[in-house]
Amino acid sequence: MKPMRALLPVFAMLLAACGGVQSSLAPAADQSKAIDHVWQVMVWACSTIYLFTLGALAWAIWRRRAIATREGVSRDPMLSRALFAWVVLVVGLLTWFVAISFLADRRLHGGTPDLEVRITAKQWWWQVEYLSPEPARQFITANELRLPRDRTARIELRSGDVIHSFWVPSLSGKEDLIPGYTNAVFITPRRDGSFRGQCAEFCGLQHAHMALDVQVTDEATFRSWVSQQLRPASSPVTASALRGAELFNTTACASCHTVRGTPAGGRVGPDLTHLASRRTLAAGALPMRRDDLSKWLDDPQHPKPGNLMPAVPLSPDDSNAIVDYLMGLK
Amino acid sequence: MSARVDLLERSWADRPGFIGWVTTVDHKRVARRYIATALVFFVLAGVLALVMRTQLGMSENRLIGPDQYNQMFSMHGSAMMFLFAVPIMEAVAVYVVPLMVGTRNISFPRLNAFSYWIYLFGGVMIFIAFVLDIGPEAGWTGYVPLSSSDFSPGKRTDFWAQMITFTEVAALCVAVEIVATVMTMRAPGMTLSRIPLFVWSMLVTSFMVIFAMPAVMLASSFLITDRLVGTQFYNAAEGGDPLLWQHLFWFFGHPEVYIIFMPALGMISSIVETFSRRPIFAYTPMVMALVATGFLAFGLWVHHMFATGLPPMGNSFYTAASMMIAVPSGLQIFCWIATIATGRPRFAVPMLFVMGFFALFVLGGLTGVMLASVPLDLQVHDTYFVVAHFHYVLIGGAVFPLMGALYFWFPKMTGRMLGETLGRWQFWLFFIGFNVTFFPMHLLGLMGMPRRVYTYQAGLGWDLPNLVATLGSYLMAISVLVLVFNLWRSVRRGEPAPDDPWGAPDLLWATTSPPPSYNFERMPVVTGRHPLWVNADGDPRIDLPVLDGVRDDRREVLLSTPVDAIPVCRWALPDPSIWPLWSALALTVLFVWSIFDQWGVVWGAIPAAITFTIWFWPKRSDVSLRSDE
Amino acid sequence: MKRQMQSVGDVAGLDDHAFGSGTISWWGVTGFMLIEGMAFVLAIGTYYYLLHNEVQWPPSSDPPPLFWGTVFTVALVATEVPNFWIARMAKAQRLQPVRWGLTLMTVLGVGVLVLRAVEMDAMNVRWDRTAYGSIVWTLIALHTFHAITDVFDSGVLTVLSWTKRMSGRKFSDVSDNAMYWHFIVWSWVGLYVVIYWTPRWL
Amino acid sequence: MAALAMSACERERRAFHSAPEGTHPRPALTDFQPGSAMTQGVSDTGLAYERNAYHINQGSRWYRAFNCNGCHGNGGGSIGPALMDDQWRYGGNIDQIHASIVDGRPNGMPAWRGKITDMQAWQLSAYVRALSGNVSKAAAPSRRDAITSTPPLTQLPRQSTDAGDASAQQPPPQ
Repeated sequence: MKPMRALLPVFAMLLAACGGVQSSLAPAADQSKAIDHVWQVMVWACSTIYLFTLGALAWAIWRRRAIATREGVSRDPMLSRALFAWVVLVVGLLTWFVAISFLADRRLHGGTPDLEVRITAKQWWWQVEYLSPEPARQFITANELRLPRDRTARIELRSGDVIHSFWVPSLSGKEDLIPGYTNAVFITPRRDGSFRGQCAEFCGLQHAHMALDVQVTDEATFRSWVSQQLRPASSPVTASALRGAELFNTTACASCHTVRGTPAGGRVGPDLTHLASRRTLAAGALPMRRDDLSKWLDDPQHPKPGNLMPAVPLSPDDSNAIVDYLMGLK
Repeated sequence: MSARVDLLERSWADRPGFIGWVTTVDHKRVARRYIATALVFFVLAGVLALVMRTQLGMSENRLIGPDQYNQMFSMHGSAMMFLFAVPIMEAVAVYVVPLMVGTRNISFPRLNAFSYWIYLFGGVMIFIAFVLDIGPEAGWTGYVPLSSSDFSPGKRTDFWAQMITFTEVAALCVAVEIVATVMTMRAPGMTLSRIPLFVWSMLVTSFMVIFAMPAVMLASSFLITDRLVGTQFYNAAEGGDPLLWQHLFWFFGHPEVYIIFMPALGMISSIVETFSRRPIFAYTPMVMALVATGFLAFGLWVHHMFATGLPPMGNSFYTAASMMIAVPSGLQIFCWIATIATGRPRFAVPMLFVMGFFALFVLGGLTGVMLASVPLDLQVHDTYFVVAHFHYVLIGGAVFPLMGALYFWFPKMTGRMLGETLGRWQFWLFFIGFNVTFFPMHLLGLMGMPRRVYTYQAGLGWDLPNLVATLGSYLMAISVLVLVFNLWRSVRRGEPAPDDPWGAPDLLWATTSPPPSYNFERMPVVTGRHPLWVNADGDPRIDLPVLDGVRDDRREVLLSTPVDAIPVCRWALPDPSIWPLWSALALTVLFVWSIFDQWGVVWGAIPAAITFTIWFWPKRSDVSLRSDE
Repeated sequence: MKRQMQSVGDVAGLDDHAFGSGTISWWGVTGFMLIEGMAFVLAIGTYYYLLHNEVQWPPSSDPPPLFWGTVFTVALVATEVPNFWIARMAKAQRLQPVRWGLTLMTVLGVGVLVLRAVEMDAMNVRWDRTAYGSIVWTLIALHTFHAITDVFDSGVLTVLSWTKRMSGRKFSDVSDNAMYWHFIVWSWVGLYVVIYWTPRWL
Repeated sequence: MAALAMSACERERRAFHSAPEGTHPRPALTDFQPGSAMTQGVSDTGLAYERNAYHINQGSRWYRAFNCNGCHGNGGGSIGPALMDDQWRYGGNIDQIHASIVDGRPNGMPAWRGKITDMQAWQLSAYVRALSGNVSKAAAPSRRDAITSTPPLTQLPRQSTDAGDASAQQPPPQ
């Protein structure tokens, strides 16, 4: 039983791999399923090749030969034929691998999208724009992506500064966002649930905290979310929230952030119109909770050192007022 | 007899003491310090890796901040690739190739000394910059625009780009030397089909260096001028293109990893041949495999850029090319195993490391085949799966054979045997530590952990594999300490080594351990592929055929034609000189000055021109270069 | 057991210098020509890579002025005549022709570099305005750097030929230097076509 | 050598936390002034920001984020005065520039106090110093990854920064 207990952590790791919210082994869309199929074929074929090679090595080591053959005997007909067979086998396997990758790759780029989303990656957060034929139904949000199940979404990828990489392992492969280029990724989700994506190309100080909260819902929930996002910011009700709104619009906050329906129109930072309806804060660095938001306002450099949001000097009750106002922006 | 030896001793001797140390052009002394310096950089970069692994041991760890972590992983990658891997492989070749081809020194002795100095100054410069908080911060790949002046201000990336200039000048010099040595200085009779496999692997490696390094030379020069005088190469808004950097960098980058891996193939062939006590099976296919790998390495660099949105059809071509390069490697693995199967293998420490190579490199090679497939690469590119892959093929594929070669050639280099039991301890610690560190990273990559993150959040299932990897990295550190202790103890009190402790076939083992400064008293002649095992008609070798007539009163070698190794002429090699060191210093001043001011290139060129001229200027004290009176 | 050595031949008769691919210095010069040639090929590759990024080439300026570029190219190709001659003289190891040849080559080299300075002055783009300007200036600067090093090398050889005793090895060095000058000339002809004629033809 | 090394560390340090909101410097704009409260020369904070490459580069980011180029152009000036020449109505050293940004100036320069944080104001001042070539060449970023708007900052000539209304002596640009 003893070795089994030693292997327990290994099994724990293996199990965790399949169920993770950001795992490419738990595909939830056509694209990631196609890739997962290639992965299964590759992992089993390569494992057999690996065991076969090590087996040959073990046999070679174990097999004792009496006399060593010296110069002039390096040509051994039987071995030469085995060598030729081995090369043919390897070439055959590789051709098979190339074929299945080519087919899977074609499926990744196929599909007719009926939802357009433009994601612009910036240094260390995601600006998400839902596009639509009539401009009135377009809106901007940040760090979250809602997709309807069973509909193909085309995600247009642009970069505002350096090279980032859009990657939601459970839904599809990654695609870089490169300044001067417009790339695209097709996603056709097949299973509801919330998934996590993360920037996969080193992009500077806070590359580690640049996550994206992705939620796949059914059609109705998605449409109600869109209509809620289209509405301008809900006006504050409590006195403290009112004071918070007034403070927000007069101090440094409005210089960087936009809240639709209020005078705040800064375009440097993320759009906060429906901040409270999101599930994470600061591109996945903190959960969207009141005390996390107030800690974030007091010193944004503590959880995400190096990010571009400065610590705006506020008295405690001013800070509370602004937090009340922001928590009201559902 | 002894009169000739005294004469040779005098004409090939270095000056005594420190002056002798800095002016020597003996390929053995320069190679030994080259290897020692590369090992020091290996240990330093390894310490950086330990700190990184400790930071990643737990989620949301605050051991070091993002800025330090970025500098550390950039420094770890750059030091390992540019300051350890390529230089140490070339240094081993600088030591071994002249002895294996049966000549007295490397082709350009002073250029060889210059190459070491410029490499040393480059390495020291970047580590000083790192200590002064000016270390590289955009990874060892330095992708633009993150590494352009807009997103990495200050002089950090400039020092990194200039460090590349230093190391590529050093690597190119050694590559040209090795090509010249193998092409013109082979012992008479060593035709193309009698060249040892290690020499073949170094020849192909040198040609790869010659054709690959200019790509990174251009890419880093474009980056330096972008950051200093505002050229627009990588500025997408002014006609430039960020992908230009990736194309140029990876056109160099992939051949670079084969430049690191191919010498290891040669080392394995030597070790397997010696310890199986039989010639390598299928010599010609093995040479063809080396040459094929050399060519194919230049045709598959786009597999590093599958996720950048290049046209799918092009990507599929590179999938096929990337998978094709697995065929020569597969062939070589087969031939080694066939050699072991049909020989009488003896498992001394070098052979243990080759067994370690088989276990790890085959796994790394197969994950490489997986990465070559475009759809799969889109899932695992820039994740810890790739980190696991390239450590398996770089540490498993190059460092393991290198350590085996260290145990194999250490007696010849120092005249002392390395401790056998310590060697076994070091092997098993390294093998187990390596697997415990890097195998869980395959899982981390599949579970979505991206590369180059200074921390990660709890609850994603990454905590346990990261902790296991961190513990494994400490095990590897202990094993490196055991190696350092073994080296230190053996140099001082190791058991003295006979001329040929392993019974190997190469000319290298026909000299004493360590060889005299002139290597061979009289120029050897080669009649077969295994000079020390059998003579031309197959019965065991008793005596060594040699040639007279090469002058002993000055540094002279025998040149032969490139293909059939027919003697062409005697050739005098230059004497020891201080000027390679001064030239390297002048060039260092030029390079560092040009980091801060572009006019440094112009004004710095004057002292450099002077020192180079004096280096080539024939001086009265030069005995060798005076022609036959 | 100490290996006995059994002499099978004597090479004292061979002389101590040679010409062509049997010598170390030839392989050295060839090695560095391969490196610089590869750098030129990749730089030209970059030129065409940047070209396909633009709608109109050259962007925001007209093609480089032909006059001085052509004058420079013609002059450079003209220097090939004395260059071939001195290579033959060096092989024949004739001291006086080699001395005067080297002096002539150095003077011509300096003259060509002066023409290059004028050509650079006449160039109609700056290196820091667009990527086109950057790559054009890089191609010219790369070639100029190699030309300067070779003219400097010819100068050193000239001084050596007049002051020191010219051994066989020195003649071999002169012929290698001449080979390198061939590389300088014909690599520029390629670059000339790329820089001056691509904008006019594409 | 140690001093060189120290200045190198100084130039490269990534400082994210700003100094606490001290009282703002009241730099002297001309040598004729009431009372003696005006500070002369450059404060330590100013020197720290002016020598740090990270701060200068952040300044170039805020310069466009807060639409300074709306009035000052890319440094050549349009509605607002040019920042790359040697004409400084309210002084060209970093403290004077910082005071101009935070307190505003007549004829249209808004007071940014409270609208941007003090650290951002210092970073903007450091960038303006870089536009007039008055920062060390090693610290100035050469070009931005955008349409070229100024010559490379590493190649700009160093302008003199003595204060005083020199614009009165010259006819307004046509």
